[in-house]
Amino acid sequence: MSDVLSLIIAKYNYWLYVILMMIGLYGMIAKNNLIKKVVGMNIFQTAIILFYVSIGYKTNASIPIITTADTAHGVVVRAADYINPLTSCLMLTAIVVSVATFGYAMALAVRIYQRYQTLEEDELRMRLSEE
Amino acid sequence: MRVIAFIIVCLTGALLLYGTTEFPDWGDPKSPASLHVSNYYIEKTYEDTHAPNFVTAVVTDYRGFDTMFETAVIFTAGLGCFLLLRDFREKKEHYYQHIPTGVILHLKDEKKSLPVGKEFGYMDKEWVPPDLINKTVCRILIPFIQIYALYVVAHGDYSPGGGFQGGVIFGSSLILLAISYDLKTLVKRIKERLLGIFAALGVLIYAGTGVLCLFMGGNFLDYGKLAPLLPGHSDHIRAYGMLVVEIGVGIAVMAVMTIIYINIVSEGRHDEGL
Amino acid sequence: METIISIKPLLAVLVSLLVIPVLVSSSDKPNVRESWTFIAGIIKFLIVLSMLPAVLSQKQIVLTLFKIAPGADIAFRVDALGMLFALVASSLYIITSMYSIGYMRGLNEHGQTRFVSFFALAISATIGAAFSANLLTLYLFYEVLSLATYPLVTHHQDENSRISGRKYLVFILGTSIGLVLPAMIYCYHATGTLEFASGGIFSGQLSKPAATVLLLMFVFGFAKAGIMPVHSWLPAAMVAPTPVSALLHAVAVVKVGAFSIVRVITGIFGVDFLLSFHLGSLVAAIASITIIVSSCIALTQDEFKRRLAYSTIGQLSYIILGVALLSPKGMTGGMLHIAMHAFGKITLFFCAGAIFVATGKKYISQMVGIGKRMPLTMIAFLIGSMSIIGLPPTGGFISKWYLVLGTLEGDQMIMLFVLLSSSLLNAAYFMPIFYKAFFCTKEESMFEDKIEEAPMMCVIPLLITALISFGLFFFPQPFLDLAKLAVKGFIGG
Amino acid sequence: MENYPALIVVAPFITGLLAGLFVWIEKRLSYPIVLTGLFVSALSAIQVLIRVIGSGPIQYKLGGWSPPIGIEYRIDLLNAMVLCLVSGVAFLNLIASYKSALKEIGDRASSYFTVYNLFITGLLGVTITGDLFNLYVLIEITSLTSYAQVAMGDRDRGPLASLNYIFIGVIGASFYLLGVGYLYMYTGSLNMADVAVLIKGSQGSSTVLTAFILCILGIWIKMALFPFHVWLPNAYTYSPVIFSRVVAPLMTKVMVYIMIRLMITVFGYDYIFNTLHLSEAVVWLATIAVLAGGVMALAQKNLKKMLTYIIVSEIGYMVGGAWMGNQLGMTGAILHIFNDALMTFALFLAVGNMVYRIEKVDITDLKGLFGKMPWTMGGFVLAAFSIIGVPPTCGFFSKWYLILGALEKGAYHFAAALIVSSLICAVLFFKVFEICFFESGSHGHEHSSHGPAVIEEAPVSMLVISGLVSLSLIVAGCYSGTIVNTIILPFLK
Amino acid sequence: MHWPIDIVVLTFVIFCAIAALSVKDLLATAILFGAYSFLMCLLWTIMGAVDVAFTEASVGAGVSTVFFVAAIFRTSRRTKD
Repeated sequence: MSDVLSLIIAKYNYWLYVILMMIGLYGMIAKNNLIKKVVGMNIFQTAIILFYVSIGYKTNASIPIITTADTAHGVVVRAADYINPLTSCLMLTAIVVSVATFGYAMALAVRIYQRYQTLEEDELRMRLSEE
Repeated sequence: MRVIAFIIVCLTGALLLYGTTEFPDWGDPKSPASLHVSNYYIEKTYEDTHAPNFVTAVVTDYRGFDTMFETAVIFTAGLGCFLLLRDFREKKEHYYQHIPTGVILHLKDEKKSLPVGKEFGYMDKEWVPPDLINKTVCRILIPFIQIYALYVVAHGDYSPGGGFQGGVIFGSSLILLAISYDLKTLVKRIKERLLGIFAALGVLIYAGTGVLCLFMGGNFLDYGKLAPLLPGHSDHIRAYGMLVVEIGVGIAVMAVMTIIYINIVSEGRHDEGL
Repeated sequence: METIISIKPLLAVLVSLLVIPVLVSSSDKPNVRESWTFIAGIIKFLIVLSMLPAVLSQKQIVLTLFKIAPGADIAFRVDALGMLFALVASSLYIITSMYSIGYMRGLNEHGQTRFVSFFALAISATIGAAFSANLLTLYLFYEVLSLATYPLVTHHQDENSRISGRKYLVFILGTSIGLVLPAMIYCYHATGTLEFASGGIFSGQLSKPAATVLLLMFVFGFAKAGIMPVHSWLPAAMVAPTPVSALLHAVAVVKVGAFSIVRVITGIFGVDFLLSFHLGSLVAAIASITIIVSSCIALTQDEFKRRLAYSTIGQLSYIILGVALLSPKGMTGGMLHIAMHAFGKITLFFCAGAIFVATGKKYISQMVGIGKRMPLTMIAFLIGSMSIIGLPPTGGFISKWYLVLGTLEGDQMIMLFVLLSSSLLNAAYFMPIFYKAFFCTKEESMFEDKIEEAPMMCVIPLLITALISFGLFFFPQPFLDLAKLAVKGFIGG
Repeated sequence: MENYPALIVVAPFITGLLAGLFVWIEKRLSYPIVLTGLFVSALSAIQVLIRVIGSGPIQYKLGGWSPPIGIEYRIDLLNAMVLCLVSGVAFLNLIASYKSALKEIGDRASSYFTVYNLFITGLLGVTITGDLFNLYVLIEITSLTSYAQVAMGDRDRGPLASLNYIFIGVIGASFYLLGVGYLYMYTGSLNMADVAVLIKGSQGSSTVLTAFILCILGIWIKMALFPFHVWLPNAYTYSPVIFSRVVAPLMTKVMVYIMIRLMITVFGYDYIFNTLHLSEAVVWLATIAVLAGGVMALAQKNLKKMLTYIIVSEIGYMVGGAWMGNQLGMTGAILHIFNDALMTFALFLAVGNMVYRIEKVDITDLKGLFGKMPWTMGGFVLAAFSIIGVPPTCGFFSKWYLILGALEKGAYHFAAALIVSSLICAVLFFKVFEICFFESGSHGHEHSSHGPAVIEEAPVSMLVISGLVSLSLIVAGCYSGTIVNTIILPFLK
Repeated sequence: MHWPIDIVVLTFVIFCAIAALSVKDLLATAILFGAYSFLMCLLWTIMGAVDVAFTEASVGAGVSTVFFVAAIFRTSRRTKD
């Protein structure tokens, strides 16, 4: 029993990220409203970020900033004390990318609405086939 | 569609879960991810760059090249919104409020316009009476937000934050101005042209720093080579390089966020918004 | 065998290619344009001719242009067989150019610049095919020729030519991409080379079924040779203006097809290889079926050019048949037939064109008594058809003689029978035309009793070719020597 | 100068931004600035290629940090070739499409050039980088700029196509990012060469397997391999000419390059072909892609859309070749990256010229185009022949290697699919040619039979580039042996 | 050991994600999406990735939501699913 529990504790973060990602992907593919799809896309992307952040986490480690900066010259910095800065760095980039995509997608949605007066995919398809 | 989506999602999920079976435990400090490169960053960053915040150091120095393009991505988004939505045609109808009396004038002739000032105020179609509390609070708040934004940019290498976050916050303050007053106020204060120049300039500061390093005989973005140009101790030269770069990012992000907001909210006409 | 590295083959190919820009730029000055065509044609012929002595003294002229892959370069090699074909094509090009001036101007056709340009391109490709050193280069020029002739075939740009053009492409491109290309790549895959070698390139890599399939892919793939059932583009392509039919469908296009098959049989498979698997008789059988069937169909055709087209299909199979006999005499005859048939058949096409220009008649049934009106043309027609039938004193007799000898040499009585009966059929479809043209009563005659030939530019060429056909009976040496040399190379080597 | 590698990417980047700056100051300057940047980039790429051919792979450390700590460029022969291709095509296209961009995009053109240059920066960066995550960022730059450019085309359909492109593009890129995450989880490194060393010998690991599947799947989505192709036709059809001209030749090809890079440099031949045995399945998938692309192209009424389906088909060629698991197939795939980029470029240049003149390019709108735009059509015909695979255009030679590779592996279905797809392309293009050749335009029928049609060509700058690129197809074809011997084979060894 | 709090936040995150996708009013989606982002940011702070969390707080919960609302303002709140 305790094995199972420790397995869950050891892995649940990864599982939940998978669930989150599945939610996002499902929203992206199955939702009818374009803005909903964009939301799904964003959830999908944040799930990936969550995954990366989870990779970088270390138990009993601190945030990746040297607090004793002024006296750090003599202090040996031990790797196990700080969480992995690399994944954070990567994810900063990923967030920026996702917000850029998000903003642009919203602009596109506005443009599409201007032209077709709807954001529902089935209605759009109908309008297109009429033309 | 839903069935297909469900199948796809389940397949993907199964694949991802299968991949996690061999993962080391969550938070295991001995996992390969936390051993190979990351340890170098933790142990050597301060020595190399004198920036206490590892993340900022990695973002703007070790992997500064990524970040330059990250800024370019956001710049592209702004430019894309501008190209997509910007509509230079004047709107046909104008609404004005006669401030002393509160009478609303509706001008249908596009050529006529009224002098906006003490007497007449510009108005949106979906007009909401200005909320005094909102306006006042925001007016007081905005400068502080901006100061904070500058702090975040400047202290990027000492504390969480950096150019990107600071830029976003600065941009938010401008957006707040647009929301609490109206869009015209913002557009009048900060011209579109200025925003456009800022957006490009910010990224150019970043890239220009890199090119400067080239001219100083180093590799691209090798801040260490900038020592002759910058004051201060040569140990800190990389941190200075980071700061310059962060400022560039901040400027660009600030401008881009504002551009995106203005264009989306006014459908590119820059006349009325939320 | 001695080899000479020379740029001449390339020049021969390039001459008419390079002249195309000149032709296009002088499109509003027809006379200048035509004279350029002539100059190019004559230079080309002279270049080809200048290589003849070397080839006759058993030397080979080689030139490698681009190295693509080991064993498959883009390269030229002038040997006896290629020389024979190039000589025929380049000499007839000059004559056809002359003829086409008369024809096109006589009918006031549109798009003459386009016409002469693509004509030049086509002849370039033909010479290139003749001088190819390997299958890849041959395939290259084969395809270029197919594409360059499409605008010529569809020159009239009407509904009729659209349909024919489509048929032409489907058969020519479809077979070359669908059959030759895979077969060629398979050869390369199996042997690592595509170079034409006198003993073939296979040495035990192929089992008999594989070899059979491969051979059939080549034989049907080179659909320009008009082996049945891939022949039906040829009658359809007769919608083209007659000079096109004359040069391309009597000389260049169809001969390139036949030439390619000959090349594949001799250079890729090799005589000994085919003999050891008894595959020659298979090809010969296919060819003889084509000969008989097409001759029978030709009997039923009333449109003059279509009858000639079916005749061409039959005669092409002579070439294939001759080579497939795999005996020295038979192969000589087959190769010789490339030349002899070319001169004979082009005369006939010229006659058909001349009649069309002068009278507008296309059908044989309308030509009763035409001999009185166009005696020169019809006499030339007689010579041409005698050459095709194989009667002395014309060149066709010599090639057929060798073919017959070849069947006897190989002891293949059935083939002998095929040859003889088809000669009879040839006579049966040609002689009535001539007979009715001259020997008819006044009432039957459809023409007034007045000599009125086609324009000079039409008549002179057909007389020249008729004379050459006639003369080849007495002086077949250049072609005969080349053919014998070629055979010696393939069998002796 | 040791900094050529950096310059390749940085020059277009900085000039793009400068142009973005100058839009607000002096609009007219932005075009020359952008052009200069691409020119410098192209020159540096050529320099790098020469250096790599001369003295082996080049490593460039960005920021002076040596890998795996920092990001590095690692340029070997394959990179260098693709870099030259990308920068060259981008530069030429900018010249060729200037007028068309002014016409289509209008006053926004000057800011558009910024996006254009960023797009090219992305493509170049993707090609040159040796870091897995940097690759992701640059893919995103490429994607975001292409979303922006797609939306600027057709005012009605563009935004919709762009949004759909975003959804699928994000899925693709995110899959790739996840794959990189899994790899990072297993190895702790992001540098390609480093990762390759660290995962050696980890055949059974589920993490590596998942990472592999995710990366490849992501790239496949991005390159529009058959079942994932849905976004491509609309996105390319409704985008402005200047963009479709550069994205069609480059985007998918660069993605194929990434796939090959991941296969060879990161995961390794051994892992893919000997441990996973995926070759068979993927080659089947590629076969289906080749055929499906062709069949879907047959159903299209719009010329631009038809060509986009041909691109889908061509992707199948390269994927099939790369996954053949032998040297010939890989050679074919890499050669096809080069050739396909050139020929698609030539095709879209010609189509762009047509769009410039006649605006709508439904197939029925093309009537009489041979008369109206002869030079454009000439370029179009050459490019089409290359796609069909007619020698000596370059399309033939890559197909040659691909088929040889398929034969060597025994993947006869793939070889057959290539042949069939050639035939389908022939049908497609001749359908177009027929309409252009036979039916006269709106001016009525009178001038079609006599006198030249009124020539309404595209501007000279567009024509010259289009013509040059089309001719370069033949040159590239003739020198494909050189490309293979100096670049591809040394790379594969 | 702060996995209990971690798991609670994660549950909320998933709840918000599902809710954001299934609410029939886009404005509500916008707000739920903001909440989702903010919870996510909380989660990352727990894991120690402060820079990422900071960014997400300013971007995801801040600017993104504003963009979202602005877009809805210019389009419509209506959605079928």
